[in-house]
Amino acid sequence: MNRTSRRLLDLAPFLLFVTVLAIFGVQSPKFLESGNLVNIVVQASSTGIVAVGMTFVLLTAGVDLSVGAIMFVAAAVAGKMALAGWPLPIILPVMVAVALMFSACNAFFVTKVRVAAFIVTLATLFIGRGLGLRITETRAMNLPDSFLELGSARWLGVPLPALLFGGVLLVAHLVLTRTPFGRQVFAIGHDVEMAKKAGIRTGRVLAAVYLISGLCAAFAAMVSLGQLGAVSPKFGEQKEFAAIAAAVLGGTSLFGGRGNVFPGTLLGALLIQAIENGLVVVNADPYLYPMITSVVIFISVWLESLRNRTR
Amino acid sequence: MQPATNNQLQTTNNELLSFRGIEKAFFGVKVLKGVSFTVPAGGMVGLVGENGAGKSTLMNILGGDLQPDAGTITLEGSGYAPLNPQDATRRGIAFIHQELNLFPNLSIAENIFLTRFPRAGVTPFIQRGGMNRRAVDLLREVGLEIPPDRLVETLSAGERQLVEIAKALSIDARLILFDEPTTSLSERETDRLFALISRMRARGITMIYISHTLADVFRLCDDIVVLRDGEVVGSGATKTFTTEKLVSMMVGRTVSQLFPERRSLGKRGDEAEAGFATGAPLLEVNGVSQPGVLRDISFTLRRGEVLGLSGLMGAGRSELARILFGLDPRTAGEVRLNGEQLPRLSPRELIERGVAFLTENRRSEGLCLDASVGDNFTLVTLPQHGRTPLRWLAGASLKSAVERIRAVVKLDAKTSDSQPVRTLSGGNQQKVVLGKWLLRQPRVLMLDEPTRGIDVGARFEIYQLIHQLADQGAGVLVISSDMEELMGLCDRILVMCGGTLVDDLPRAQFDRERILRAALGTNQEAAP
Amino acid sequence: GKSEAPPTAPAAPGKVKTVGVAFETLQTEYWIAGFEAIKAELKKRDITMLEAVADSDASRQLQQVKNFITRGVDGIILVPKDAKTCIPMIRAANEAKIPIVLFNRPADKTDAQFTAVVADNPKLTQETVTYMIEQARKTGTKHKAMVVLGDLGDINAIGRRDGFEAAVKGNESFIEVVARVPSEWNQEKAQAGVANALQANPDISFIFTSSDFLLPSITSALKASGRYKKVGEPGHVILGGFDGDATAYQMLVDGYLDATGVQDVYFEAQASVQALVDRREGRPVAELYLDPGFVIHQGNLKEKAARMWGANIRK
Amino acid sequence: MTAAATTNHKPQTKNPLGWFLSEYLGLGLTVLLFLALAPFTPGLATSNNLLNILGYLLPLLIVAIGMTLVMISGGIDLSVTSIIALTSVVGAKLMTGDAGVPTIVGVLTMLALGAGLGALNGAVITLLRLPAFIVTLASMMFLSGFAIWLTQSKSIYGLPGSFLALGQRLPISLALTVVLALAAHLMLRRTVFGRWLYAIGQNATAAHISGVPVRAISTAAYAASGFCAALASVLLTARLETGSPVLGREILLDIIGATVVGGTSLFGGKGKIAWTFFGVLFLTVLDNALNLLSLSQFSITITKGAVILFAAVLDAVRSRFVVRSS
Ligand SMILES: Nc1ncnc2c1ncn2[C@@H]1O[C@H](COP(=O)(O)OP(=O)(O)OP(=O)(O)O)[C@@H](O)[C@H]1O
Ligand SMILES: Nc1ncnc2c1ncn2[C@@H]1O[C@H](COP(=O)(O)OP(=O)(O)OP(=O)(O)O)[C@@H](O)[C@H]1O
Ligand SMILES: [Mg+2]
Ligand SMILES: [Mg+2]
Repeated sequence: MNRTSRRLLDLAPFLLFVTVLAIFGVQSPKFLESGNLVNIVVQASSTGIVAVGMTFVLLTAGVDLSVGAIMFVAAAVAGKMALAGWPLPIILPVMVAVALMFSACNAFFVTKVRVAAFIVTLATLFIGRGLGLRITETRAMNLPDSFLELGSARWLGVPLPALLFGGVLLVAHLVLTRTPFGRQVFAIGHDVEMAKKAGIRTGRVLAAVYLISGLCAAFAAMVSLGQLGAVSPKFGEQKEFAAIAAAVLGGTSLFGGRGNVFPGTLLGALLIQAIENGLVVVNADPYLYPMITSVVIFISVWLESLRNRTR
Repeated sequence: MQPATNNQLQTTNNELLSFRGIEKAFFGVKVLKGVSFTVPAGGMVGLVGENGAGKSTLMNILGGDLQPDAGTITLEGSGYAPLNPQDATRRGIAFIHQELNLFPNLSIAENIFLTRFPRAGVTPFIQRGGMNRRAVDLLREVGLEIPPDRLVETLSAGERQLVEIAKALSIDARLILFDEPTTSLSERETDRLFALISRMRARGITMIYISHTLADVFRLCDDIVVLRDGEVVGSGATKTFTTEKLVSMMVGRTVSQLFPERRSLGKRGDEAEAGFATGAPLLEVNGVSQPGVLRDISFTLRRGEVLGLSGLMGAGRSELARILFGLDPRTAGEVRLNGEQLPRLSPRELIERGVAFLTENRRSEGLCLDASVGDNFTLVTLPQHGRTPLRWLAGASLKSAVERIRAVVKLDAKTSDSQPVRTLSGGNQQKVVLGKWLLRQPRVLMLDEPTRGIDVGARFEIYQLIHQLADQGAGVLVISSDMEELMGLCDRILVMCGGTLVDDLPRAQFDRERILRAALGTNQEAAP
Repeated sequence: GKSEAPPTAPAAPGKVKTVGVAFETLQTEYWIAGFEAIKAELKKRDITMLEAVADSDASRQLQQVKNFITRGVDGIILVPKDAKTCIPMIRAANEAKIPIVLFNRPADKTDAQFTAVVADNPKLTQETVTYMIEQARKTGTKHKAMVVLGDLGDINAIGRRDGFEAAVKGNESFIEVVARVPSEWNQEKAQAGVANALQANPDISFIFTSSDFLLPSITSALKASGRYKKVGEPGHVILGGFDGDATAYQMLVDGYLDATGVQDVYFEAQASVQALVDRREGRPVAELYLDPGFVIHQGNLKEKAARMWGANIRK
Repeated sequence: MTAAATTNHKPQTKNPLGWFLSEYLGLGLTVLLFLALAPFTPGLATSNNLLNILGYLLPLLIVAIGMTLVMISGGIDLSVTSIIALTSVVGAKLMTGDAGVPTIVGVLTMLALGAGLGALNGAVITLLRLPAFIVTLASMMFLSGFAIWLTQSKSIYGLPGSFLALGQRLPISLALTVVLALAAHLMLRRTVFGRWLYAIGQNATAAHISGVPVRAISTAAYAASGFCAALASVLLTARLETGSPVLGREILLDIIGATVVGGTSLFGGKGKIAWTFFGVLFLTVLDNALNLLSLSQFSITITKGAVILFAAVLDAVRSRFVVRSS
């Protein structure tokens, strides 16, 4: 393999992303307008933020199926409070608290009782969904405009959701690559028993990882609320799936110990959103959406694996 | 320093550590049965015993990985009952595990400082530069000139062992536990390690040293403790032991020699009887190359030959064997088996043609750790027990194969066939991998560090087995870092250096000095 | 199959004491409203109600219907997942001689016996969209239109899509459909899709959503692009929906929504229970009760609001 | 011979806690759940209800068996529900309308299609060395979209009676399931293929070096999973008398959940058909009982979560007990 193709492969995920943009751009010049590109980022924010938290969990060879349910409960509580007239500065911290309570429960059962993460979070998924339905009384809630304003607010011209996404991404990237905790997450993902032998306090690290995932779910719920201005009984449904997909698409291994949030998870989340966006912009046949999306996903992982293999 | 409370075993009165009646059982099987001995401050104690005698278990208790069922440990006069490895580190105990405890997905420096990362000031961030600089110093001390930000997964087994040692050095330890630290080190690295050990002794660091290389134990240790079947069967100053005495204490019988007699190839008179043309080429390697790893390797392995492959760490011996077995790619060269050119190298096809390869990484490449002893033994030969068309397994023949092979490799009698291999002692795990390949009755056997962690008693039998295979017409390629082993076992030794073959010596010309010189390469003055 | 009827199933006509109500999902307000209406209707008549929700899983729903039969209910009200998978359920009820009513969704032609109380999705949608088109015609300009589709695997969503297409057909000269956004019945997807379509076609001035529960997604996208205007204001986007939920009612009252197709849940609930009682008591029962439904719009809001379920649930 | 195998590593089950400590805890919990709820739950313990549970359970179990094989090999198959949907509509299209092929041809086509799609998944995963999760996720999206596009959202009715019998005559579906489960069980326990599958899941590198045809065997596991999905599709399609492009769409998490709750590891190398059976049985009985109790939906959901958690905690306690009591 010569140098140039080597370098091309190195850039593969990025190039694919650009290719997708270019193809849609040719189909409809509106696709490449800055407004639309910003749209893509904003729309990817909610899933992207959950996916960042999920990446932490996946890196430890765990999984968190409860993120969507946590989002739902947090949003349901927020909705109730908003309708009762509470101000945002109180509601937002409460959402975080609710999410952390749930993820603390996940953390407890995973680290102390040592139940498999899949089962624990599956159970909290059910519990959370049920609780959310109970809180909302299975009704849709339309929230006051303060949420929508938050969702479309801009700071220095950058929409708040994108800003939050960027912030979460930056912090997560620094934590994973630059702090002791981050490196220990990778060690645990390779082998918990070994990590214990090496003197890592595995319980604490694991617990922290689930709390981070819950925290991200709370942020994602805020972003979604800001976008929708409403809570329906389907709020956050299947989010866990979208988040795992974005993380894995970004090269994070389900078996732990391998992956990154930047650029991996970011590109994973953006790619899926860019396709969905582009399909709407070019007014594609609705029946083709899943097929086109899946083919692009497939090409993306394939390129990624080619790149890794020639390493 | 605490006043000595007790000096039952040792004559010195400044003991650092003492074990009293330590007991440990796994699944109802007693592994340690009341172990008591004392380690003097600043001393070096050799701990020897057969595979499965309980050496690692005892060290795991000391290192906080396991808790004893009964008994106490005293460290510097006060009670010491570590609940986890952190407790041990806090008390200044460093532990170099037999099974290397490194994370391949992290860099060398990160592995070294995993629980004590240097921070950049008050920030939560790792101070990368400082960490890497310290790592370079530590690596230099163990003799490893590798950038500290390289991922551990790119290191060979020997290099990893040195990283593990550097890691132990990084904590200012008062007591260092070495559990078979030299199994993947070649002569030069071993010498470096020993030099390091004596420097540390000079600084007053106490050490416990576990090894199956008795010569090293004699050379390094002041005192020796012999464990057999979980009990201390002998202890005392090193000078009170001889090799014979030590071995017979360990294995409970006398073993007169370390290597079996080898009738050299040329001298054999019963070729016709053996049913094969002695010396006919079996495996011919011609011009095998892979950039950066191997350059133009050519040699021939003949029937009935035991061929040794010597060289320093990183010389490319393991790479060569891996390429021959189809595990790594090659850019050039051809390989012939029995005169027939092999178009494609793949483990499956090679195994079908009677080739076997024992890799140097038993845990990651040799064993299914959570599978049972029986399943691991029979993994390679499984198809032979599967009756067509459904490949229905014959339980009885499987069982008898396992019975047979566990006797052949002398597997620890305490272990059962349904036990997961993860719970076996290191040496016994190695016996399982070896047995797995021996069951196949291969015609070409490639062994990378075959006796890693195997005790002297069993070693002898394994050498005998290798000779027996060769006598039946097989060709054996042995890679070993233990030059004694190569010289005792082989008919011919090839020496590698920097990815090329640099020397080829028949048995008659075996010479330590010459091999070592060849392995170091011609630009000898550059070497330290 | 087995011919033995469950022991508790009475062979002769009698009174209705217990009714099993099996819903496919309770995740939109429309279904909750229907559910509550049935509950109220049964309570009024002193009938015990057993409930089951299938979470969109047809196989689970079959199991739930069989559960009801096991429990010996006197009648079953079923919201089937789709027109076909419910047929074995109807058969099972027939075999046990328990009357069954399909609520809001019809079954395909079959030899099995049931009563259906349904609104005509395509027809009501077509009427709603036709009203919207009339409004568009009044403006005298050409309109670019967007339709928000439901789940392509959901029969109701397809019915509404077909109704929309049928209404647009023939009016292509001034209604051009430039965006068909699949929402998979997901608010977030709908919001993103609508925002994207508005980005690509800022001149869209006609939006129909296959269900009112997606209205918040549309309004938030409209608000973000500053196009959320009342009827009559310049730049108003003609907006229509289907179901008649509380959000739609509020938007009608506030003057943002042009029209929505309302299914008359009270009628449907009452007719369903009545059908069960009649059949049990030996009176003749029709095979099909059509909920006429109605289009509620700015012109008839006052007169029709009382029968709009969405106007009544926020109390 | 040495004194081999004189000690038994497995925990003795003679002590009074033996039952609690055995791997049959899952089955025990199900029975316990059933007995505990029976007095309060009208109709739970009737033969009709049991038959009803069975009818619902069989297709789930069939898919879960395929999933177990894939998970033992260290993979995962998210595409099963889409394979169910696609084979359902393809089979229904073939057997109805003008084409109207005989039932046997239709069923065999469905099974072949399922196995083929599974094999394709497996081939892509092993040959291109891609993560199973993302490959099967992509094929889930693609196949489901394809099935819906193929039918333009319309389900297909009017299947021949001989086909419907497959799903509606309980003895037939029961026999099919039992045969499949036994075959899978024996295959795992008693054949070279089964041993290889475990070995691949435990350590694919070691297996490859030991001459196990890793690619072929993993691919076969995915093919088996596709086949099982297709067989489940036959039962479901016949049971519901409909070829539906969204058939089974909601059951993916139930399938994986039941398999994992049963004790099969997501990381490979560990799992048994019997465990999967317990897992499916547990979740199905729980679901059925909660339904019969006629609780409100949120109570059902919450209770379901709580019971799963409780069972998992018991299991965790059990495995620690096993270690300690030895
Ligand atoms: N976790 C465990 N579970 C069950 N048995 C164990 C476990 N760990 C060790 N054993 C058993 O304890 C015995 C002693 O093992 P240990 O590792 O201490 O031996 P060793 O003296 O270090 O041998 P070697 O020289 O081969 O390393 C062996 O029989 C081994 O099978
Ligand atoms: N995956 C890899 N990526 C980069 N370098 C590697 C990789 N694997 C091995 N190496 C390097 O290749 C060189 C040759 O390694 P090899 O294992 O063949 O040496 P060896 O002669 O067998 O030595 P040893 O006795 O340590 O096993 C080493 O320097 C090693 O660091
Ligand atoms: Mg040991
Ligand atoms: Mg080597």
